[in-house]
Amino acid sequence: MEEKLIKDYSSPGRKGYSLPPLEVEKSNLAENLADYLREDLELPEVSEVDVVRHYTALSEMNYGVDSGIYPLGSCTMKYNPKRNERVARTSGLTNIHPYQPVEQLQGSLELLYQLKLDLAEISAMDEITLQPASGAHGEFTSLLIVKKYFADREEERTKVIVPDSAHGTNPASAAMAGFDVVEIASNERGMVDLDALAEALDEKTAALMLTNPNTLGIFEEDILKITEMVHEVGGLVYYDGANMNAIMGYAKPGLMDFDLMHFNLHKTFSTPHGGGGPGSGPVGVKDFLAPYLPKPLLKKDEEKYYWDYQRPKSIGKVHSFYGNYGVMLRAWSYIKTVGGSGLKETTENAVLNANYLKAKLKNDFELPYAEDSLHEFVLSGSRQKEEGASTLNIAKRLLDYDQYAPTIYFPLVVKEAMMIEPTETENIGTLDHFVETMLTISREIKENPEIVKNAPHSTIVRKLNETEAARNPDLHW
Amino acid sequence: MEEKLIKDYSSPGRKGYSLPPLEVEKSNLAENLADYLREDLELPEVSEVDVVRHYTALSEMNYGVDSGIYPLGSCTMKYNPKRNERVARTSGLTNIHPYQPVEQLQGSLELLYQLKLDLAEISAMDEITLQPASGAHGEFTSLLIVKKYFADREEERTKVIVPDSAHGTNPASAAMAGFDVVEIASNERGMVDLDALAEALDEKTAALMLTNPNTLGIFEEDILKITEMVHEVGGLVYYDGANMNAIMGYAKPGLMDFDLMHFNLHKTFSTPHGGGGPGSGPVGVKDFLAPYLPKPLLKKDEEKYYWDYQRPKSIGKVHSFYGNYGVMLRAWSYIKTVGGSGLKETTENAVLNANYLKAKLKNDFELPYAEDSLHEFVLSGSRQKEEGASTLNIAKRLLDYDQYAPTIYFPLVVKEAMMIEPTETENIGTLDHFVETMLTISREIKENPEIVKNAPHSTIVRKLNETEAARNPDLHW
Amino acid sequence: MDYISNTAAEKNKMLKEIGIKEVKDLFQMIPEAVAADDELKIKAGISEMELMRKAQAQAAKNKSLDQQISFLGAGAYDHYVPGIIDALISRSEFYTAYTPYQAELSQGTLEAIYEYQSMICDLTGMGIANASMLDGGSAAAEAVTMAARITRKARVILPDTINPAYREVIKTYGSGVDLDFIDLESENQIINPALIEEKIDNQTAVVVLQYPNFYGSIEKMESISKIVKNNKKTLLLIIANPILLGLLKAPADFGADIVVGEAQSLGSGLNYGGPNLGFMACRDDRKMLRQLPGRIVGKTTDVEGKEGFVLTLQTREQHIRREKATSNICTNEALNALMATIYLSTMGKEGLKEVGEQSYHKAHYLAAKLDQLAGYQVLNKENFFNEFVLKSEKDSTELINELMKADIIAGYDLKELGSEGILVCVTEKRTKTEMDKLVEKLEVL
Amino acid sequence: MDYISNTAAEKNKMLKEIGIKEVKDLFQMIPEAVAADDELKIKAGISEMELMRKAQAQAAKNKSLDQQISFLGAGAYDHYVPGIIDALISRSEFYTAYTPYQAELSQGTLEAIYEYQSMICDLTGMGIANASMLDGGSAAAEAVTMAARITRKARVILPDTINPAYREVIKTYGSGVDLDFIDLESENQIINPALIEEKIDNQTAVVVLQYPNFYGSIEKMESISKIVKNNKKTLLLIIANPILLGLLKAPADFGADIVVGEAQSLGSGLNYGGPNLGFMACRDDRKMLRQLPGRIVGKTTDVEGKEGFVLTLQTREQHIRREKATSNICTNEALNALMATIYLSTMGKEGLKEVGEQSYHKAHYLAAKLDQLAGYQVLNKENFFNEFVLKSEKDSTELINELMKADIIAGYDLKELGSEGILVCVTEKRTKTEMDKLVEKLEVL
Repeated sequence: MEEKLIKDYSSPGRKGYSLPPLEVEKSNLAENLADYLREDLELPEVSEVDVVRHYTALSEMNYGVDSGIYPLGSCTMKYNPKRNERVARTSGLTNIHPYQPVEQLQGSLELLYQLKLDLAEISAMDEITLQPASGAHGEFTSLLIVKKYFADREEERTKVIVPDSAHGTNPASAAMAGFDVVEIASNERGMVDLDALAEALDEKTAALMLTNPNTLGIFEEDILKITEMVHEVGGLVYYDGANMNAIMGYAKPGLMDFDLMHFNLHKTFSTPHGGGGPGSGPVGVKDFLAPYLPKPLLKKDEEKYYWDYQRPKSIGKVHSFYGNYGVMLRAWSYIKTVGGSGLKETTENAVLNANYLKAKLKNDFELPYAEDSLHEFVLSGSRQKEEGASTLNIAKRLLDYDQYAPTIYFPLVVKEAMMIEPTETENIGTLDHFVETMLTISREIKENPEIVKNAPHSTIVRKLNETEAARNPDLHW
Repeated sequence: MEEKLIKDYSSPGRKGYSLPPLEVEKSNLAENLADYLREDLELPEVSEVDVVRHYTALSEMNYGVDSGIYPLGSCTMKYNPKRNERVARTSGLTNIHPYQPVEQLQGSLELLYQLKLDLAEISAMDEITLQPASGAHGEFTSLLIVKKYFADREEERTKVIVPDSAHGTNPASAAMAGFDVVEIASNERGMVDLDALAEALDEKTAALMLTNPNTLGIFEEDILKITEMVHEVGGLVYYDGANMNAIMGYAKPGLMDFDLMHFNLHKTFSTPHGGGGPGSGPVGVKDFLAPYLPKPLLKKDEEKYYWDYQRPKSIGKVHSFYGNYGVMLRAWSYIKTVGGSGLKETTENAVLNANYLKAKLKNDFELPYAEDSLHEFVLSGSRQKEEGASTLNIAKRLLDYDQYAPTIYFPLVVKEAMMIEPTETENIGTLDHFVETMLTISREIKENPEIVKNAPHSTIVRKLNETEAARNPDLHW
Repeated sequence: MDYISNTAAEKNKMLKEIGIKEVKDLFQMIPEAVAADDELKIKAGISEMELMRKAQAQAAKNKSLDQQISFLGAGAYDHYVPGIIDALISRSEFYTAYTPYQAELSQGTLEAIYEYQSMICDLTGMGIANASMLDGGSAAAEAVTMAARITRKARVILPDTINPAYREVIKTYGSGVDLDFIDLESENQIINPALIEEKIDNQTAVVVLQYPNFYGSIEKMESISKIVKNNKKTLLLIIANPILLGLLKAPADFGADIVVGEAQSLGSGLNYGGPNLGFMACRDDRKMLRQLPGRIVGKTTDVEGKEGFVLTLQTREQHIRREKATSNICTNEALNALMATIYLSTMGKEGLKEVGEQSYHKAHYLAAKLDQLAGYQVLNKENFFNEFVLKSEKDSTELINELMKADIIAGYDLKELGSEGILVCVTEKRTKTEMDKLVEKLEVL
Repeated sequence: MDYISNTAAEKNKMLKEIGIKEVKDLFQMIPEAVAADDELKIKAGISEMELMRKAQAQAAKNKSLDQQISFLGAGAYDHYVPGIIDALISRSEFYTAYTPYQAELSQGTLEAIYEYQSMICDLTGMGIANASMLDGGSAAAEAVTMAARITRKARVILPDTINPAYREVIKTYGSGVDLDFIDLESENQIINPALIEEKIDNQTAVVVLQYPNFYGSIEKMESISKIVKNNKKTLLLIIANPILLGLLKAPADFGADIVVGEAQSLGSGLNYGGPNLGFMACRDDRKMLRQLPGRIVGKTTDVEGKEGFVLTLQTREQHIRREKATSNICTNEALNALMATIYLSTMGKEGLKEVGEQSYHKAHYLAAKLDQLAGYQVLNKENFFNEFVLKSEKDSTELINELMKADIIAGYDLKELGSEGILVCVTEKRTKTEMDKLVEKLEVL
């Protein structure tokens, strides 16, 4: 370990905290809860400087978007403006309790309402819930809506169709909502195979889950046909909003006849990912599904904004309160500063950057689908694999050059896949640097594959043994 | 260069700023100031993400107290509590203009007044100005006070006496105030040589400048005799407060009969040094010198706190406004949280830590003065020098072990000096680690001096050519 | 302000490289019929200066807890947040990182999560903890479905002393996999163990208990635990308040199989209820581990034998297992987990205990004072932690509204649940002066 | 809260190692006669929670600029501070570092200062800049004494259009080395070049000019420069506003030998006047460089030829030269210099120009409106930057006090200087609404 564990700084009796003296007389804790008093807690005993140095040291062993390019496909790792953090630390907006009366919180509720309206405008959906706390949470919420909708109609629909290129959360969410998942293969152009879809569709079909552009970055050209086909058998079509950064101002899920969808505020709307969260996954629906949205729903009457709990058809709550408000504050700030035309330019530049990278890399790495792509694209490392280094090796070698790796081995439809999404906040300088590095690695594989196969070399730890980690789990100190 | 210059990220037309649109009609700037319009500015044109990544990268090439031990002697690099930063970012305390009427700023002035009172209590001085913005600034201010005091008394006193172990700022400040500097040698115990002092003193003597404990960490045991001798010839005695961390709660400059002094809030009172500032260097004086303090002076009458400009004997202003208020906020916070008994414990632990280090290191490195020392001590690397590696080499080798070096080649009275001040915020763990490293280096010098002579090896740049830098100055891009 | 780095000249260069004329050409594959017709109807972007003014204007329309005394709890707690937490989590290497897929560049996040898992194990007494859940409610819900998967049973015993919001989330999640819920009614804010004895059967997957319960009371943990343990295969799920765990026995001591809870109290602040931090731990049992949802970090070694950390046991997860995954959870609350880790490190075992003690003693001070007031009564006097139910002859809503005029929020109105009384919460942040003010105001109402 | 890391047990271990019994023994060399008699009369330490409450309580006794509209300038300017500055300077490797004595572990600070020096050279048009001075006033004062050292003359021509606080600081510093000051009186807030022509002589070390001057007016820079240049050996010192330098010609274009100023406007905020940021630049001349006070960073190479940065030319400095040093300056304003560097990088040449332009146009808008009001007159109508003098038949102090009741601070009361009128400042932060409100209020007063 480069930096020892915080517990290893511990010394009995050392303190890092301060509390005011207790001003009231002690009540008889020992007597009242005699059977409950605890003896065995072993938390670290460290000073403030120990804590500060330890976590500062840990941070220096990490890599964020502020460190450089983060080309993880489908993750939309764009630069997160600092001003959003300032808004998210405005005490008058954050030191508020979820059960304060709405009359005391009209400022915050108005802000959330604006966010709802903006999301509706961007997506052409009619009603929005901000409650889901992540993209997958939004998917699950959506599928419960689908389930409740059909239950209400007394239709027994058990099947959810998912393309083989879909994000893994799609089938997982469907399963959590109690559906049977049916996977359909993509066609040779990387799109939904209409025949396979037709075959899968029947009166048991509850929904098709689709992201568009899909995880290959390719826009489903037959999208209206697809949604029509599903609607014809009485099913609903769900839009996975992970790739919204590809279409803002150019296309809207609502106009493609999707019935419901989720957003990823932490992707498209530039809220930081926090090393794994928090995110926020609002769900948008067409009017006919609005009654099923989780409760409470943010509403406005002539007097005020308020939370509407009177929703008899609602699927219920999916979060203890109203979702990840702190994340919403950042997304609100982002949309306010970028504005409508700025969102469109965002998409344009995300797509421009991806296509530029693709143009520069497609000669040296196999491009499995020739189709035009939008904000991301997928390369295959199979040519390099034959030369002796896998996609995993390439990814690890990138780390040696102080750059983060693309998403790898996904989507599953591409062998040795590298899924690359630069986002609009990279400039030609960082893109060229990434290209240069990829070409260097490609050259290294030809000249000296061992150096790539044994990568990384210059990171704080070298390649870690994942098999051992899973075989003999060491999950706490 | 590990990280290129910000200008090298520049691209014509790229922007990192945002301003609201101009809401008013433009006035005729081109006509009014036709002869003055500028064409040749070349500032970088970069985006926000460029700026963020560049300065994040630069920060990672730096080392602060939050990175580890910083044993710079006489610099008192203690850990700076984060809560003080929170206070210093409280908008109601900081978004205030220096020319707002005092009636609007009673909260801030009360706070500054408390700080004054606390400094007076710690030092046994009678009146305090907070205006000087650094320690050296406080020294200069003090010497102007000395000058003005004697001018008022129509005494022609031109001489300022400074021990050879004094901080370099002492003679420099005296010269800036127009005094002739007379240096006196220390005795073999590292203290002021009373005979040398007696010889230097005469009716031309304006002041003796002294720090106690001195830069060897040694307390001048004859301090009362010394101050008496100076007073006898009509001179004043000035206390250099850089080493206050050694005596809080144990001794007070006022009780040692010093007439005036400065404090270093950025040393003793735990405000961060900012990579070279800002600091704050308040000056304390005995009553008879109070009329000479810079104007305005913070005062309190029955109604309010206010700035007193009616000070006919004042030396005048040394700062555009009232000094480094932001630093004072942090020092105020520090004193409030630590409290009186805490300040004493601070001193105790600073001295304990220094003596522990000394005990652990004195066998392997020469200890030029056997005298008991307080918060810091000086070792000599002359033994190692003979073995082939200088103090500079040892300092650079420490960097290879991710620790900052002591102050070196100072004080001038010790050959190959290493001046070590751990401060109270280090714990036995970091001290032992430092000792271990020093002993390792000492061993390395015996076994393989080259590795030490050529240090550093693992830093971002290796030993830099200072001679070349001075010979052919390259001072801007 | 658009955060787009490329200049017009650079864009042209890139278009040339791609081999097209203008950016719009990149979107030609979008069929006209689905293309957005107009420009987005969202106002033009504003500058940072305007944004900050706007944020302040919105804040001015709120009345935050900075402006009043609050005794609100009911699942979201106003405990003190040490300043170093924000100072450290604001380090961009932490907060602008993604989920640590590339372990070698993400050791900071990974080691911190390992520490987080360790401290959650310590607090709960359990052997395995995951890297975090979305919040307390969803953690409880996923624990219930996990219990159902493990036991292959569908019946869930759900007392009404569990946070009603959690109960709703649990039922929502349960609706996906058709669980069967047995609601239990409490007496005086506490569950009679006999009731559980009565309801438990061989179809029971899990008994859920909250510690302390929604009303602040400590359930008869030992007795209930015995009943559950006697019913083989049924699991005991305890929803625990982590602040209480600094002071009182770990859920493991009551035989918990799964422990979850809301750790917003550990350094995350209020934020109107989110982002919160769900935690989840279970017994050190390979079968349970396989069913545990969420990310898990494990320690391992690199090719040179140096220790390091990785995401592990990913075969449970959706990106590999897809529809057979234990959960769909992917983005979790990593940054809040880091906050909790820093909080627990800073407070240490003494500090966490003192927070618990102070909250306890202050709450009991206030309860005693209120109980002495004519016309007021504290229902669960003895066995509560830092929340209690205040009953009055007066209408609770009117009472709350009256006190609000004096800048006091007295607590959570139990009328919201169709019940009566006010749920009053006291943390270590409340001062004696503030509590005395509440008592005084009530005296003259 | 004491921030002392060692526990009692560790202290005992250390005492043992030292070979003494108790900590007090370490202080036995302090003679009893000088020892502090009692415990310090400073209250016991408080917790962070109490500190934050106390800070808020103090803030509540202030009326900050958050709560009113301010047209105060007069040397401290309310320009916008982009949020990224605090985000970046809060990185602890920057703000908790010392002066970069060990260059190899301090390349971040050093490279940033090199960039700062470069941008100051760019702004001023000069060839050399130092690493920062304590503030604008002391920078001006040190520039004057530097000029005296270089020219070996003692006479200083000091117009009354220079910031009066700076004039005081200059004179204070000058008193140390017995400089001789010639005060010049302006007409209509501007210096008549003829006056300089008249006063300048072969004893004149330096002529000081402010750009724009204290009243916001642009002096006749060209004419004065010619006069100074004609008087061989006399130096021209220009005190410049760095925001203006984004828009108007560099001091070098007027033949400045030394340029100083206050760069608080470049991202440091107000902070009641400190920490501010003095900058100092001079001609690229070895003789001047030798006399330049302060730290200087230079670029060099390491033993492997890699470029890097060091503190250089330290032989001018006090720790080597002691009483022969060019100055005693040691701790400077490095963090504020970093703020300025980030500010200038973020704004870039377009942004800095736009800040200047907006300030200019807004100030001229307001001046024109005020000038049209009956009974009010703007003195220096045409040639001002973003500050101007408003005169009225009414008493300026009464006027200011009246407006304060409407939450407007109209400006700096020139009565403080024994003069008349109000010095009104407008930055890009002031909105049209705010300016119109001032006009409206004055209309009805």
